[in-house]
Amino acid sequence: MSTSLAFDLLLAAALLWSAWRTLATPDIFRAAILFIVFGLLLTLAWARLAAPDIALAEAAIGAGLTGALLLDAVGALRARRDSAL
Amino acid sequence: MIPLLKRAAVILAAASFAGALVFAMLDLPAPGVHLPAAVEANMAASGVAHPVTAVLLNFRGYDTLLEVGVLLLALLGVLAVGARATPPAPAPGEPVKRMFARLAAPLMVLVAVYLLWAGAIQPGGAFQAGAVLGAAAVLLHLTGILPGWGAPGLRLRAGLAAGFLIFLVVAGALLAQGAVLAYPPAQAGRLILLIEAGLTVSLGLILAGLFLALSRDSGDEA
Amino acid sequence: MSGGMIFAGAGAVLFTMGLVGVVLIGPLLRRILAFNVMGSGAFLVLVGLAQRDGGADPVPQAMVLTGIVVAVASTALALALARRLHRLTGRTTLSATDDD
Amino acid sequence: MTDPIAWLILLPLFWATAAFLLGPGRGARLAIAALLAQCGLALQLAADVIDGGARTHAVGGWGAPLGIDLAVGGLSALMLVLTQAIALPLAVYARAYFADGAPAVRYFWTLTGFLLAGLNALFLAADLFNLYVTLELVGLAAVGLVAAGGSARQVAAALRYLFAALVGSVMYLLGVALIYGAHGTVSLQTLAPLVDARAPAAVWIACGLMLAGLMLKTAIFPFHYWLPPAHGGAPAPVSALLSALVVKASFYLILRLSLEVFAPLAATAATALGLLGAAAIAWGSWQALRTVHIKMLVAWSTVAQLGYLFLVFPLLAPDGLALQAGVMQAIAHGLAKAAMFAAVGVLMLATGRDTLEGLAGVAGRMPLTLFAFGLAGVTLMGLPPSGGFLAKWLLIEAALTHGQWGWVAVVIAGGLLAAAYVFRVLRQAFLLAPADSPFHPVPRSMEWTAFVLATASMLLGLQGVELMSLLAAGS
Repeated sequence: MSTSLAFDLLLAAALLWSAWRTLATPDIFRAAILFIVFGLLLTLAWARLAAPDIALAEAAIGAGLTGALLLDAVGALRARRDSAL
Repeated sequence: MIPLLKRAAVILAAASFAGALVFAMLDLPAPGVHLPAAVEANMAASGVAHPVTAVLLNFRGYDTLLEVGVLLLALLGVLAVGARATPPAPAPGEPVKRMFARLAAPLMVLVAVYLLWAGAIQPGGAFQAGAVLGAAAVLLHLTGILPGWGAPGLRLRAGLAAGFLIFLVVAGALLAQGAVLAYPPAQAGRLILLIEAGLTVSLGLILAGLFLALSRDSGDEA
Repeated sequence: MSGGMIFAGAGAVLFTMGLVGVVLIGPLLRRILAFNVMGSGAFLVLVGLAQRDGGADPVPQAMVLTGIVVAVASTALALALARRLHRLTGRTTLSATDDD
Repeated sequence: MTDPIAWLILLPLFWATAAFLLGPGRGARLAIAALLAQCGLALQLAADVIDGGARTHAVGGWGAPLGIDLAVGGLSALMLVLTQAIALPLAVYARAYFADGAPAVRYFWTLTGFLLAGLNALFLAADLFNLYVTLELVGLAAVGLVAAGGSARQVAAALRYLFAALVGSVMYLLGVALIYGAHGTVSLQTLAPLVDARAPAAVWIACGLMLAGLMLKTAIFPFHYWLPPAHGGAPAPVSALLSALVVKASFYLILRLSLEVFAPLAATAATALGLLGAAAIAWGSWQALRTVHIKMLVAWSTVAQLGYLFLVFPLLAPDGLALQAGVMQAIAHGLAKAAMFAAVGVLMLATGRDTLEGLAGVAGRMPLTLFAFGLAGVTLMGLPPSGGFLAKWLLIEAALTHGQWGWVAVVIAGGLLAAAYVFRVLRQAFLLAPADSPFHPVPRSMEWTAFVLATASMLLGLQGVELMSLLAAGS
């Protein structure tokens, strides 16, 4: 097995692991962070698939903007819940 | 007992579905149609030198036109759901962060322009450039320089719609010469650059708007 | 076994994971995450499977670019609705009782 | 130069954008004027198809499989005519309905423009990935329209709808990904000769995924859970658009894909789809008989009526009877359900109440609207000479031709159940109103549009031959 194939396998495993943790973590803030990690790993995967355009878009939109939207929503929901207590 | 059983059943079903999918994919023969060759053969007439941009804005430009519509639509939905007419005043951020944002934002605009220009010959283009512009606006918002959005005024609405409208007008105008979005090969490059420039501005505004219109109620207890 | 095939396989598993998540998970923010995982899986299959013999294929790559933009648009709308629901009712899930 | 195929997509996109630029709540007159033009374009296209048969428009001039083709045939021309013909009266209706400037109107016109552009683009598409984009356009516009009311109930309904639409789209997209992997193209025209019964497993899975995703979007039993709150909770013009047109779009896709491309594979699922249709008729009717809210009754009736569309699949045959029945049902139900939601919207505005109980006395006060509701009900029941009658008649004929007696019983039972829930409304309307019940006047234009739509669904049966010749023209 060549090193590049081994790297691909490792990256795929990391993708699956981060997605699993994203969905299984009880804390929603951590889940959002893990999702951003998942997005960054996905960026690497796109680069490995010779798709630099998608890698750029994934980093900026998939991980970046979606991550910011999620974190902002988590923050808003928490702030409202805390002030309601 | 039941939840455990249910969980086992779900895991079993999911595993067998994923397994079947993977095996089915491994089993596939080579496809009969080979589009990369067709893309390669028509690159010269596409008006750009980067294959992905050629597919995105020329060969399958119609998909992209509708997709920009989807993005605008999502912003409309976000605006329609929000109730507040006037946004809250921005929270003042820390001075160091504000300084950083003031320095970073113009740089990001430069990066966006570079990405837009580069898209014709190498990876990059309107979407990536627009995303960087949007990110710059989000950064300015998070550091308290740019306020959140209420209902957008006329100028902002024009900016949001401009990219889509330019795209639409080009599509309609070319219809007169035969088909929707059928660029004459001599002008294809210029028309694509025009569309991409409009899209960059509008996509930047829309992506920023998705964040700024959403985050306006963060932490409020109205 | 090629790099494309590896990522297509990972995509198939991600899609399944996300689908199970969307169906079984209650809290809305998590369901939105699960939907995004599901979509990313479909994107990986689209490009990975098409490039299973190596060699970049710009057609599915352009399609995925379109798909990523559609996904972020959907996510933003879903978040807007979820936040609105929370502000109106204090709920973070859809209950069975708001049907009728 | 003025190819109606292209303008049917570009024109609504133009006026949707213009309505957005004009500002919140604006754009009603523009929309109505543009819809008039769209009706003309759709009719012209139908005439073209009758004269010249099916044809395509190569977007970008490349042609499939490199570029994207738009295609029109008899089936799509009919759906386009139906869409514009329902949207125009509903626009007139909506203009009066939203005259008070309710919050739901702020983005109504621009969202509706995008919705109609998406529907037209979907009916004209001939490319699996392009169809995915049009599905998203339709889905997000519809969700936005449901959510725009802004109440907790509407937001919850919109979220439920959004998740169903998104999951449906992604399942469909994975199907497209597998098809592209297997055949290297997503153009329907290029794919058709490549798919046969010895297809590799991945193509079968792709078919299953696309079918499941589209069924989720069509809200066929057991995927109907999201429909009643969304259609029952939205403002009346929105409910009418969604029930009359949007759920038909994904049904149209299932029908077209199973006829044109995946015919060798589609037969395996046909009986199961028919059984789901029968279950939908039973369950939807039962819920319509039980609910106390008038709009929920109409929404559950949509769940039931969608069932008839799926009875078509086990009966599809070269004789074309079942296809005619399905298309007739889609058209008749579209017109009747638009009329019904419009009428119910009028009644609810007038009485200020949303329950069946609140309808007491409307027979004397709003005879025209009640008459419209009754006419639409006659179509749903399937009495002559309505379009619903013709649809059910064709369905029974198809079932008899193939010796499948079971479906005949389902069709007849469904008609009786529809009669039962329609009469629940009519009986209540003829009761005497309590003396102190409030009553608000409603613009006449709203009453008349409901009446026009209902009359159209009624008289449709008399035009059956012409419609069916158009259907046959392109296929």
